[in-house]
Amino acid sequence: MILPFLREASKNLFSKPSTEAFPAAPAPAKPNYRGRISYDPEKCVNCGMCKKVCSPAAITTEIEEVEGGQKITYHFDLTSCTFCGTCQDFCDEKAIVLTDDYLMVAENKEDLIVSGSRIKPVVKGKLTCDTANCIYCGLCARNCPEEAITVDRATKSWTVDHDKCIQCGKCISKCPKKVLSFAEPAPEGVIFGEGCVYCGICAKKCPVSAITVDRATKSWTIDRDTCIKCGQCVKNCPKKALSMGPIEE
Amino acid sequence: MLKNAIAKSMMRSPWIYHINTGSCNGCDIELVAVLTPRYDAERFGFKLAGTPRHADIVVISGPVTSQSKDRLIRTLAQVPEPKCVVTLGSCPQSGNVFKGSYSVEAPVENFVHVDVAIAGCTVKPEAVIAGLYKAAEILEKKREAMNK
Amino acid sequence: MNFSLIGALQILFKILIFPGLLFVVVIGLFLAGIDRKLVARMQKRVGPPLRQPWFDFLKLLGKETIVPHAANKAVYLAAPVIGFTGLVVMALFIPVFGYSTFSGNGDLIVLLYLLTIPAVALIIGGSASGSPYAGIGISREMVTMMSYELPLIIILLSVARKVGGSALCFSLGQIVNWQASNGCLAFHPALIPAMLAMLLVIPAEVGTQPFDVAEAETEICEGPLIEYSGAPLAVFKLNTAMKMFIMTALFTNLFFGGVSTASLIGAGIPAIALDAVIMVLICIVVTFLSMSLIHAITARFKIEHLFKFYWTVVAGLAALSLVLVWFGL
Amino acid sequence: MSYIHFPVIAVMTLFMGAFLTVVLGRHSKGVRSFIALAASCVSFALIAMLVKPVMIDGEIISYWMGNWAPMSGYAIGIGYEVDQLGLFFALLVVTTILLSAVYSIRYIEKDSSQDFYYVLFLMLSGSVLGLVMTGDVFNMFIMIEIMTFTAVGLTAFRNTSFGAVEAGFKYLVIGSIGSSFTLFGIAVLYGQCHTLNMAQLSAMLYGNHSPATLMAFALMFTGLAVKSYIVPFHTPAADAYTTAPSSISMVFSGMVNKAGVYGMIRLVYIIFRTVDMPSVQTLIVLFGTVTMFIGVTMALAQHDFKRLLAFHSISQIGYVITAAGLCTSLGLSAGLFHAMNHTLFKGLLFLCAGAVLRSTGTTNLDQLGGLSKRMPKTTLCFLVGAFSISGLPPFNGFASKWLVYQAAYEKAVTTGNIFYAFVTVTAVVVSVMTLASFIKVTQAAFFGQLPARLADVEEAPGLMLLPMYIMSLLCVGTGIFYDKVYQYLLDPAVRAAFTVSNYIDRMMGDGYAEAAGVEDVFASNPHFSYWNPVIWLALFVIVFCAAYICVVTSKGSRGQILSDEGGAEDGKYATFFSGEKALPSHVAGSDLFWGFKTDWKGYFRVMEGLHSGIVNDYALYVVAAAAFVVVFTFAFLR
Repeated sequence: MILPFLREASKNLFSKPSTEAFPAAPAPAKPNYRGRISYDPEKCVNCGMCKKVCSPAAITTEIEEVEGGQKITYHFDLTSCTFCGTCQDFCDEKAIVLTDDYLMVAENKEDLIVSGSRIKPVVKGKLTCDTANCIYCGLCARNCPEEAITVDRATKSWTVDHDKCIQCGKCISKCPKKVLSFAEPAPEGVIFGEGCVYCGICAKKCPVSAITVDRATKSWTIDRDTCIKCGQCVKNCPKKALSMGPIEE
Repeated sequence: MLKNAIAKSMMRSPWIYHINTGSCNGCDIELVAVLTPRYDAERFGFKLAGTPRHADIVVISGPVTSQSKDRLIRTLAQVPEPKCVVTLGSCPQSGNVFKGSYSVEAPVENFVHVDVAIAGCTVKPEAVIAGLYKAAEILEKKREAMNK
Repeated sequence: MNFSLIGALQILFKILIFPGLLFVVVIGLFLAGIDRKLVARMQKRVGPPLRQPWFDFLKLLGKETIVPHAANKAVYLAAPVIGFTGLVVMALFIPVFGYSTFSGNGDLIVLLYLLTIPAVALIIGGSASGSPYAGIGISREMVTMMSYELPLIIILLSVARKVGGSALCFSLGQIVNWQASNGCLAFHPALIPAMLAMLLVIPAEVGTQPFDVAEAETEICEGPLIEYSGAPLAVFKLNTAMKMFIMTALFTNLFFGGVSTASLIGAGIPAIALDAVIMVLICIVVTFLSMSLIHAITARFKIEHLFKFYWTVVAGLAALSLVLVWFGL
Repeated sequence: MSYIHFPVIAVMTLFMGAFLTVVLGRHSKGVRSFIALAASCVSFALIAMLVKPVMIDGEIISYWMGNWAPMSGYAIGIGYEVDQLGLFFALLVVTTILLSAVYSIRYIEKDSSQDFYYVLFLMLSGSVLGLVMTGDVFNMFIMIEIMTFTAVGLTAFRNTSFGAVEAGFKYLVIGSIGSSFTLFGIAVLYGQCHTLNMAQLSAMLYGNHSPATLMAFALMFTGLAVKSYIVPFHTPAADAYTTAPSSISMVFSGMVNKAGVYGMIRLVYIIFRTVDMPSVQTLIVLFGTVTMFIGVTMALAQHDFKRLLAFHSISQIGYVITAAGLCTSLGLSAGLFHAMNHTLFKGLLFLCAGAVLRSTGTTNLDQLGGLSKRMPKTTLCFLVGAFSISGLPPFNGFASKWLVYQAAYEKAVTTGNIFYAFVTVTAVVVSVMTLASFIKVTQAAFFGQLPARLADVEEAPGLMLLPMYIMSLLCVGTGIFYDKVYQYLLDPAVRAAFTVSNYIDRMMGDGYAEAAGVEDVFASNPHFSYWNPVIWLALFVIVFCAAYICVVTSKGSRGQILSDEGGAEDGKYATFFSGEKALPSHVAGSDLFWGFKTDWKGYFRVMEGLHSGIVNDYALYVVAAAAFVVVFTFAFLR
């Protein structure tokens, strides 16, 4: 046929148009759509991984000293975001979620910045290093989201910028010789209390997998060195058997 | 009365001129998708114009490379008032992943006034429709301001 | 001519309201809206509302008019108005079946030449804008014009021969009257090729896809219209819409001229009104067949293919009709 | 003083002017211009005074040189006979002369040897004027000879350019061949009839053709066709019109080739009265149709302003010949009307080309552009001329072309000959192509962008603009009041062509025609009822004013009109170049109509081969066409 679309056109003329009714009717996004970022500051442990993995540097933080701790604000600039979802993937705490809200339209650029802040109480001491056992591998420095640690292998020096340090504990968890610690005050940690049913939720929720639960032998162990004292296990314990407090070595 | 009719029509027939300032083509095809049967922006009178002289809404996509900056400014100057500028996606607003490149002049707001920003990488056609609709409303307001 | 007040008012009414300016503008924009809606529907879209051409027109009126540095201001601004005027005047020459403004008017050759006025206005205006894109555009517009003029004149001559026999008959009024008594020309087999050719000439004359090479917005940025903005552009867009009506009305008169209701209900204002309605209905059908349908199912021609198409296929159809009519079929 | 002396005085004034220029005007520019202007004014006034007695009162002036009246039925002396047809052409001639003389004053002021220019110019004028008013075939030949040789001189007037000399040479060769054919034809005729008087020849030859007179007809027909530059004799015209000064190009297209057309009409309508034969009609219409088609297609391919106009001259003469060859009163009116309009609009266009040449120094369309900003008055005149020749209503070209179509199609339907239907179609298509090539000039020379080289070009001086304005007004005026033109100029001329007996009787004495058995053909009145340009124009003006006020000038609800007076190169008022900085980029003449040229590539290649520029080839075409005419005459004329 010379005019291949003649039939198509005449058929369409008498059939319903395939146009979607949007904006009259809502048009939900497809599953796994990565849209507007939602940030839950309550879940955030301020580890800063999101900031580190963000390729267009869309995530910025703002730290403000307030009474009783630090006010840490995270800004997610949607006008800069590529919606790759890496921050979501890297957020152990699931504080960052890319929702299916795609209607990111604004007259003001400020309307397209998602922010959230929490006040983080100062609970830890300053970061110290047991230089006697340190091998100056530099893993701590490499993992520090704020680049507060400087390690020089040649001169065997280990320094920390306490102003930059956000006390996330990444360095401690990464240290192979376990020589890093928040020196003072007395270390705080998860206390195993009464009523445990060994369900294992705490182990699953633990972002650093410090908790091991064996139901068969009814054993609950925690690797204090790994634990970042984030409190996820305490929050999620169905029996309220866990609590935070000072621990004895 | 004619003035009101004209102001009303401003919103009902916005013609779009699209400038690609070094975009990866993602936002561009989404803008074209808006005109396909599935989204059919012509319902609201949107139409792609071939020249800036016919345009009401200028849609900018891409991170504004150094080469395209002058051309963007020149083209925008040639659009008759009242006009609206809409940015498509993250690139024009910030440079997105190209931010910091020697050849990217990223935030387009540094040299042109942006009326509506549509975020997304890439934008979804629905978002484009919503954004353009908003721009059309701004057009009507601008025209009403001209009436006074 | 009687210069009494009533007579003058009547003439003014004819020029400004029916079948002159207002009628043509309203029906033209209405047909343009129908065309856009139909194309959208054939492409499985919802399409713009029927009032969309009105919105476009009013919006363009409200925009700034920029006269570029390279343009010749006087010609640039006058060109669209000249085209518009030519079309309005032409509308007065096309009868609504039996009813026409200037009785007995409507010489086919005059119409053929009046039809070139809007196109020439577009060309001169584009040329005066000083843009090189417009230069390419006017070149294409002119080639398009050369393309369709050949079939158009053959069509007109075939009709004239059929109606006039061995006497010269270029009067549109006479053609309509002949059809009223002998049946519509569309049902005379010899003229069916001419009718098909005419259906193909209309879109080129109006400049709709796929024959809009002159204004190809994706290649040469709207061609002659490139520098136009605001009110002059609005007038050009209006011209296109009016041309739609004028061409379809010409078609209706040439091939369906005999369906006037004057013989059924007696001449008078009701008959004229009814005729106008019937005419508009036929115009809608013709718009659908010649513009919307072809627009929806084809892609834009290249200019050299367009020329070849018109001078071979369309002119061939028309010439076939002329030969058939000539030898008495 | 009786007006019967006027024709001779008008001719002699011009020849005397030429003589006086040599004697008195060698050293003074003022005297030269004054003589030329005075001579052309006097001849214009004399001819204009003949309008009342000849055109309106219907008188035919006959004048015997030295009072050598016919003796015993044989005309021996040289007779002048001014009938309405002759006067119609004489009016065209004197108008052209007068306007050209005015234009020349400033136009050639920078040229050397202006005295020769005026001598040749006045002799050319006098010869053409004599040609259209003479009643003697041999006198006609003499005038043709003077015309040819002065035209050759004027063609090569600007002999500093190689092209001018070459064009002059071609003109000389082809013109001489044409003159020889004419002379040969006249010789044969004289041998057969023993007279050279047109009226007497007409009476003797009426319905009384022998092989010798047919031979004479064929030769004279060819000779006069060469003078009217129809295809295939058009080749020297293209070169001559291009290289001659524009004031002379105007004279060439305005009256020199009209002289050829006049000769052909006189030949077929009066002297031989062969035009009643369908075969002669076919021959002439065939020549005319081919001429208009080849002329216009060649014009489309040109990129020199004047050369393009030259080919249009050829094409428009095709219209005239076609219409005149139809042998209907409508057809002849159309032909004469178009001849007149052609004189007006083509003269106007040549004058515009001259103004452009004078201001910019070139007529190459690829080097011009944007002149409308610097030369607005010339542009206005050019647009009037361009719209006239393209036949846009309400200019005069439309009225005459409309008559041509009507005449051709009337012929088609009344004779049932489909050939004439295709002639009509060709005529319309040629008209559109004419429009196309003038759009090309408009875009290439007057609109578009102004090259930096032409940034300070000046408008033509007032004395050059004056004739252009007059011609523009005439173009519009004759287009709108064409019924008046018909009534006072065309109708008498057409009647004169059809009533042969009047012509004979006035010259040879009453009753001569009847005795020779000459019958007049009934010439019906052409009817044009549908097209009333006055109403149309009134409408146009009303609606235009209303729309213009609404759209362009009214303030208020509409957006403002902003235009750039300062002339900034960049920014809001710059031309849109897809965002680039506006560059001087002009779509010139040879860039246009690409699709058309591609489709016609083969045709243009053939045409290019045929227009080889070698004068031997051109002479061959003339001889071949003459052979064709002779064979055609003997095969089909009966």
